[in-house]
Amino acid sequence: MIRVEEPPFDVGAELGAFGRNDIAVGAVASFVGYVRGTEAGAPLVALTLEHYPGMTERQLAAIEAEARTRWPLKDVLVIHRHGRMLPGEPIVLVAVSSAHRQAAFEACQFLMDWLKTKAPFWKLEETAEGTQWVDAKASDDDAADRWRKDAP
Amino acid sequence: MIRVEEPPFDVGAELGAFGRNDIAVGAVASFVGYVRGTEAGAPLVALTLEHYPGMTERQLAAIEAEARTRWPLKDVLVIHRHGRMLPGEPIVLVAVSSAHRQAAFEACQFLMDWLKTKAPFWKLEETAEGTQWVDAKASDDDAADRWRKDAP
Amino acid sequence: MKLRYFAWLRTRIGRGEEMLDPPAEVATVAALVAWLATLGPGYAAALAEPKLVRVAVNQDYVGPDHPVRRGDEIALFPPVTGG
Amino acid sequence: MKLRYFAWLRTRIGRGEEMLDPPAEVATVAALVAWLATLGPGYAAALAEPKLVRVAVNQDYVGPDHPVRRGDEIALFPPVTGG
Repeated sequence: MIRVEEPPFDVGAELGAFGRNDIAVGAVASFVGYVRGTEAGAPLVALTLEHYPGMTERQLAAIEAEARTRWPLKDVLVIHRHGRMLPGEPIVLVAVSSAHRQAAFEACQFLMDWLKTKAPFWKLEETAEGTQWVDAKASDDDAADRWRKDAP
Repeated sequence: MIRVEEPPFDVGAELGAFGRNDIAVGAVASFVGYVRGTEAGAPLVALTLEHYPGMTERQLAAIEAEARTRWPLKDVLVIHRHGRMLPGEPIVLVAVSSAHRQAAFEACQFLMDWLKTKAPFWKLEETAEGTQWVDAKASDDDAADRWRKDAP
Repeated sequence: MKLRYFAWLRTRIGRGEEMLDPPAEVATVAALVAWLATLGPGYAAALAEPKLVRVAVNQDYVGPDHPVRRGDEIALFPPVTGG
Repeated sequence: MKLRYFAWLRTRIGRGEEMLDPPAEVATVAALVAWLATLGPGYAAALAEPKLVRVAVNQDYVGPDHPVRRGDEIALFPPVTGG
């Protein structure tokens, strides 16, 4: 399931319920990204996530579909917030269930890596000095490139 | 923190609270292992985890310490149950927090892989046909071997 | 066609979306970006480094040679930074 | 020395722990395992495949050449299957 929404979500409630409907689930891997209190040493006042409504959901659904072709997954949950959020609040949650742990781990990491480079979100940081758009990281491209299936 | 205990734990409560005490946490990766309802096609009645009290805690603490030398981690939580448990119940939880996602993901996977091959737990499966000790998997050894630091 | 701008492309151009009717010879993404850069100083600043500009046509990522047509929704934005 | 057995080693040997006093020439883990295998049919069955037997001395994994001493806590068990 893909959810793109503005209000903070309840990490414990989401992860406590995830994957519990299927007795064949042996493994749940999850990731939660939080707003850090400092960026490059300066205290962060807030983080605002802009996104491209419509394309966001479309890209996230495509990323989930791709993960399901690569690993035998049971449930997939992606929650990504947009709008303004404060330090300590969750930004994104990805959870994956499978019969076995390796599939769950790999798919969870794949979903995060692809989401970071394909889902149309942009971070705007707000500090005492003002606001600044966050630059894309080369390390995120590298992480996503690990999952490329090159033709032989 | 290492916890070796018998009663079921509350996955939502554990993961909802984890890493929330530190505003420098940007990433939480976690894994939960559950008792599956079938093993090799046969319905599972229960799973009993035997362990070596004392050595278990010692090995898990050593595994956490090793992870902390390899990645810049904030919190680490390992909960591993022993005793008899029913399908759908959680067996093990590993959660790792860090400033960034790559460290959290890798450390979480490392902890599970090493735990699978070093922590003295043994699974006894109970089906309608009786009980049977679970054999160790070569794939678990392979997974753990990925993290070996061979001398150059 | 409908143009949409996000993040610092939006703030430099000064609007989030607009309807535009480029000349007929503007038939590809690359040509569209080049034409947009001539529309004013905000556009020129936003599009000064074309390699930092990502383009989606009808909500799918496309490359510079992709055709653009009347009726398309075309979005320009910097490399994404979500998650 | 104190011996401890786990999982199917325990069920085959028929007890979880015992105090034993092996002869003085039993000075290593390998020698101890060989000597234990002579104590009875349960021991022999449990230790029939020494490569399936893991050994911890004082709660640390050790290899076959590790010394064993009076006062040690020595545990024998199959490859672990937790998690």
